[in-house]
Amino acid sequence: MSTVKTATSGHHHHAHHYESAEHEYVTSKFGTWVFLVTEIVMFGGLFVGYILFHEKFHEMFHAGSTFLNWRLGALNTVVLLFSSLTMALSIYYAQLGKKSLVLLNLYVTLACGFIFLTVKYFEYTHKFHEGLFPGALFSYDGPEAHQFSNLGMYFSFYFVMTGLHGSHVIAGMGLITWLIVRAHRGEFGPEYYTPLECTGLFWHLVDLIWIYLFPLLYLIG
Amino acid sequence: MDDQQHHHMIPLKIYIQVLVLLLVLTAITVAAAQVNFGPWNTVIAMAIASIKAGFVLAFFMHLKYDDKLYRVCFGTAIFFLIVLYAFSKLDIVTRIVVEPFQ
Amino acid sequence: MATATHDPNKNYINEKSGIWSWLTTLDHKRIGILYMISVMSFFAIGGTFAMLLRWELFSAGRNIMDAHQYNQVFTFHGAIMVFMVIIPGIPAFLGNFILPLQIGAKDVAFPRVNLMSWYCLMIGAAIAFFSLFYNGVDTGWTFYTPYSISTQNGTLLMVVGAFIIGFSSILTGLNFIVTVHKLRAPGMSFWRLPLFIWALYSTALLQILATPVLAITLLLLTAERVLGIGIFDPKLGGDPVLFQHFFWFYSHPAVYIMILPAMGVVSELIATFSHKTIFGYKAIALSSVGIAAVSFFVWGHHLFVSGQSEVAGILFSFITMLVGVPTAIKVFNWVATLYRGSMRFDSPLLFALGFIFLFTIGGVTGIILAVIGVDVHFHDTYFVVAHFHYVMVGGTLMAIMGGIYYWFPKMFGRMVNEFWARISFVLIFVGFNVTFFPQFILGAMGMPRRYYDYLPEYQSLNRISSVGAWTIGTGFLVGLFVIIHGMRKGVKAGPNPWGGKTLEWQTASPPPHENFHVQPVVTAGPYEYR
Amino acid sequence: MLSSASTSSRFMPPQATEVAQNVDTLYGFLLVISLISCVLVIGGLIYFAVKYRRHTENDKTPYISHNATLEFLWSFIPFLLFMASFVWGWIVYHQLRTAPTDALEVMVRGQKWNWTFAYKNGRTSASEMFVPVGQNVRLIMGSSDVIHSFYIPAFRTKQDVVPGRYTSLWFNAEKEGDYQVFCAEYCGDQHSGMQAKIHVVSREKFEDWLGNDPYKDLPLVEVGRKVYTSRCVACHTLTDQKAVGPGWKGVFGRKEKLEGGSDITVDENYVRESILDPNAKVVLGFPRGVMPTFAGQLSEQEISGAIEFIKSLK
Repeated sequence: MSTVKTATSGHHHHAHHYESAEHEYVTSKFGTWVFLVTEIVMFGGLFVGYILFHEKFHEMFHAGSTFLNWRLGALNTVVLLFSSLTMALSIYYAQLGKKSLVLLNLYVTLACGFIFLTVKYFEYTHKFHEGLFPGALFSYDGPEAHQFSNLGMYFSFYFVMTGLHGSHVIAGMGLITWLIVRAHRGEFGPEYYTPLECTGLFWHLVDLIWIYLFPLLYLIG
Repeated sequence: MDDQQHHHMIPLKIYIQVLVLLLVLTAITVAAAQVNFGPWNTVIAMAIASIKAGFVLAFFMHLKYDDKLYRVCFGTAIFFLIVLYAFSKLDIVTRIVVEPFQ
Repeated sequence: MATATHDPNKNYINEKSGIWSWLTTLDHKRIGILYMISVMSFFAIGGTFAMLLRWELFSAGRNIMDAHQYNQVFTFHGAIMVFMVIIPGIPAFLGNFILPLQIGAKDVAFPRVNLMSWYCLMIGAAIAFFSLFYNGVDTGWTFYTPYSISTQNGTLLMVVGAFIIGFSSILTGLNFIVTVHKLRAPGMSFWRLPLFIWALYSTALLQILATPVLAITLLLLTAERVLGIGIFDPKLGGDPVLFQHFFWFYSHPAVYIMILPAMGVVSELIATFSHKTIFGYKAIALSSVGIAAVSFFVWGHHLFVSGQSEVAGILFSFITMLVGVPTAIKVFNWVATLYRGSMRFDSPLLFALGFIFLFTIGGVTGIILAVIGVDVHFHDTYFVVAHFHYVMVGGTLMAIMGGIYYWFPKMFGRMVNEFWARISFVLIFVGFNVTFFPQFILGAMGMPRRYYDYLPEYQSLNRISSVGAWTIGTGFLVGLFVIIHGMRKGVKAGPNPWGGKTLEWQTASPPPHENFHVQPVVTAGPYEYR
Repeated sequence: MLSSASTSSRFMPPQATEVAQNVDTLYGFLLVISLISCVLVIGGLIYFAVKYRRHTENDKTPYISHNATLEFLWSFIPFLLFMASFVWGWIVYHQLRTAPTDALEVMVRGQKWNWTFAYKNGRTSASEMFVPVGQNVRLIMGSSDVIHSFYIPAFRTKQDVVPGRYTSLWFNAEKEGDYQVFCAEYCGDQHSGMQAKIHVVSREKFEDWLGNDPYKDLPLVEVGRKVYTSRCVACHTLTDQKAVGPGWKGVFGRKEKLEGGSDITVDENYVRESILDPNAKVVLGFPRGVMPTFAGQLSEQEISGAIEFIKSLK
C-alpha cells in the first residue's frame, strides 16, 4: 500500500491511490506549497508582532540592534543564499540523472547549514556572556539598559525569532540528511525526485525567512 | 503507463546569475543600512529584501514556471498577514490615551 | 493495478484485525473511526465537566466544589470541548470517512500525514490532561494574559497541548485541500461537488490560514511563562490587548471551522431526506467560501469592551454584519429546499431540523451581539454563553449526531434503532432549550459569565438551566447506547438505505478498502432527484 | 412595536441612565426583528415539514434549483436590516463612549478581588462609591495586577480595566438608589466575589459624605470592621473557616507553621507584615502570591484598626 521503492536508480512505484507518478509528483508539490503557507503565516504572525512593537518602542529597538554584529548576520545571509543555490542544483542534477553531483550539492547544502548554526552559536554565546538574555532574565546593566527599562523585550524578539528560524534550519538539515541516505541508495533520477523538490521548497522558504529576518533585526533595528 | 514528460528545467547559467544578483543585493542593503536615511531606512531595507525574496521565489522555487495555483497560495498567506497587521495597527493607532489626575 | 477479484464480504473493518492494524492504519475510513472514538470519549469527559458546572450552579453559594475547583472545571470544559471535540469533530471524523467517498477517490492525498494528524490530537490531548497533575488550569480556554502568565499551575502543559492539537487541525486541512483539488473522480467538476465537500473545503482554508497564528500565539505565551519575554506582560511593557487580537484572529475563524462542516452535513441531510434537489446549490456553496473569507476580518467583536479603540470597534461591528448575510442565505435555502419535498422524519432529518431551529436562534442573537451599542451590556454575560452554546451545541453537535445516524449504515453496514434515536433527539432538543434559553434572560439581567457564585435573584433561572443540562446529558447517553447497540446488533443495511444521490451511496456498506471496485465517473450534479 | 421592548425590560435591570433607555430601545428593536425572523424561518420549517410529509417511497419532487428574485430578496432585506441596526448601534455606542467634559472624575483601581475608589479631594473608599444624582461622572480606571472589567448592569455599560494603562467609562445616574457593580472579565478565584455598590444620593448627602472622615470618632475595632467589610471579605471569613486566606476567628495569638518549616505566633508584627508584604512569611497550606499587598492603600489608622479587629475575634 505504501510507496514501494526499488533499488534501480530513479525507478519508483507511485502509491495506489494515484493514477500515475506524475499525478503523485504534482500532488506532493501542491501539498508542500500548502504546508509552506502555514509556515509563512506562522512566521508572519511573529513578524507582525515584531513590527507592531518596533513601531511602539522605536528608539529602544534601535538601541537593541546596535548590540548585534551585522557582519555575522551578513555572513549568514551569504551562507544561506549559497545553500539555496546548491539545493536547487541538487534537483537540477537529479533531473539529469547525475547521482554524484546530486550528492555533492546535498553535502554542501548540509555544510552550509552547519556553518549557519555555528555562527548563530557564537552570536548567542556572545550575548549570553554580556547578560543580554530575553525578557525578565535580562541582566545587562550598561548605559542603554538604564535609558530603556524594557530593553529585554528586544532580545526576547531576537531570541524567539532566530530560535524558531534556527529550529527550522535544523529540521531542514534533518530532511537533507534523509535525502542523502536515499540518494546513496540511488532512489532519485529523472523519473523520481519528488522528495528532493519538496525538501528544496522547504529549504528555500527557510532562506526566504532569513532574507527578511536579517534586515529587520540587524540593519534597521 | 508513466507518461513522464520532462518538467521545466532552468539552465545552470541562470541559477548562477540569480545567486550573484542576490549577493549583490545583500551588499547593497548592508551598505544602505550604514547611511542614516531616517525612516526611509526601513522602506529601503524591506524593498531590497522583497526583491531578493522575489528572485528566490521565482527561480529557486520555480514559481515563475509552475502552476499559478502556487502563486495563489503564497499570495493568500501574505494577504491575511497584512489583514492581521492592518486591523491591529488600526486599533493601536486610534486608541485614546486616558490620563489619570493627581 | 489489475482489478483483483474482490471478495464481497471483505470490507475496511474486517480486512485486517488487531489493535496494531488500527493504530498504524493508512486507510482514511479507519482513521475516521479512530477519530470517532477519540472525539466521542473527549465529548464524554467534557460533558461530565459540564454536568459538574451546572450542579455547582444549581443554587447560589457553595454546592459541591469551591471557587478554585469551579474555575478549573469550566476551563477544562471549555478547552476540551473547543480543541478536542468540536474543531476536529466533523472534519476529522465524518470528513475523513466521507470526503474521499463523496469525490470518488481511493483515499486522501497523504494517508501518512492523515495518521500523523490523529497522533497529534492524541499526544496534544494527553499533554493537556497531564496538567491535572500540576494542580490543573484555571485560566479559561482563552488563556488571557497577564492572568495566564502569573497563575502558578499546569497552564504551560495545556498551552503546549493545544499547540500540538493545532497541528492535527492544520494537517487535516492540508489533506482536504489537496485531495479536493487533485483526487476528484473523472467528470466531477467543482460545481458537481456535494455541499458537504464545499463546506469541508472552506473549513480547510480556515484551518490552513488561521491555525498557524494560534500556534505562534501559544508559542509566545509559552515563552512568556518560561522566559518572561514581556510581549504580553504589561509589567515589561507588553500589551495584553495585543494577545487578544492575535488569539481572536485564530479563534473567530475557529468558530467557523466548527460551524461550516455542520452546515455541510445539514445540506446533505435536507436534500436526501426531502428527496428533492437542494435549493440554490451555487448560493450555498459560495456562501460557505464567502463566510470563510469574511471570517478573517471580524475578530474584533470579541474586543468591543477590552480597551480597543472606538474606530476599530465600529469597523469590526460593520464587517460582522456582513458575515451575517451569507449565513442567513444558507438557512433560507435549507427551508426553501423543504418546499414541496417529501419528508420522512428519520432521526438524521430530526437533527437537521433541530439544527435549523436552534441555529436560527443562535444566529439572530449573534446579530444582536454584533450591534456594538448593545454588546457593551451583553459582553461577558450569560447572554454570550447562551449564544455560543446555541450555535455550537445547537449547531455543530446536532449536525454531528445527524451525520452519525445518516452515515451510520455506510460506516458500519447496520442501521441504528430508529425509535431510541428519536428519543435521544427529543431529550437533547428539549433539554437544550430548557438549559440555554433561560441563560439569555440571565444575561439580559446582567449575570456575568464564569461566575462561581451569583446573586440570589439569579437562582431560579439557574435552577431551570441546571435541570435542562441533566436532560441533555441523558439525551447524549441514550445516543451513545443507540450507537454502540447499532454497531453490534443493528439491522443489516444495504448500500443506499436513504436513497441518497451522492457517490458514497454507490459503493457497498461498509465500503471495501479501495472504496470503489470500479472507478465511478460523474455525469451530473450531486442532488439529482428528478 | 415597542411592546416587546417593554416586556424585555421586565427581564432587564432598572434603566438608571438615559443611555440605558437608548440601549433598551435598540435592544427592543433587535428583539422584534429576531422574533419576526424566527417566526418566519421556524414557522416555515414546521409548516413545510408537516405539509410535505412523504406519502410513498417514490414521490415525485419538483426539480427547483434556484429562484433569482427570491434569493435576491432574502439577501438584500437582511442586509438592510443589519445595516440599520449597525448604524443605530453606532450612535448608541458613540453616546456610551464619549464622556462630557464637565464630568466629576473618580479614580478606580481594580485589584485581585476588590475595587477601590479615590476622589480628587483625597477621599478614598473601597467596595462602594457615592455619586450625586443627575451628575456626569467619569471613572478613570487602572488595574494593579490582571485584566478586570467594571460592569454596571443598571447603566448598561462596561469597560475592561487593563493593567499598564488607563481606561475610562462615564455615566449620569438619573435615579437615586444603590446599583450593583460586577467584575466581568475573568480574574481568578474570587472573580465572582469582586463586586461593589454605587450609591446614587442627593447632592447634599454626597457633599457631606465626601467631606467627612469615614472613621470619624469610631473606636479602632470599628475602623477595623469597616476595613474588613470593604477590603478583606472576599478572601477571609470571620469564623475559623479557611476561604482563600485563613479565617480570622481565634487566629490572633495562635502558633502557625510556616512554609520554611519554622514556627511563628500570630502577633501585631506578623499581621502588619502580612498586610504590607504578604509573601514574606506564608503559613503552610496557603497559596503563595495570591494575597495582594495593601502597602500605600491602607492608612496607618486602617492597618492598626484591622489588627485590633482581628484581635477582638476570639
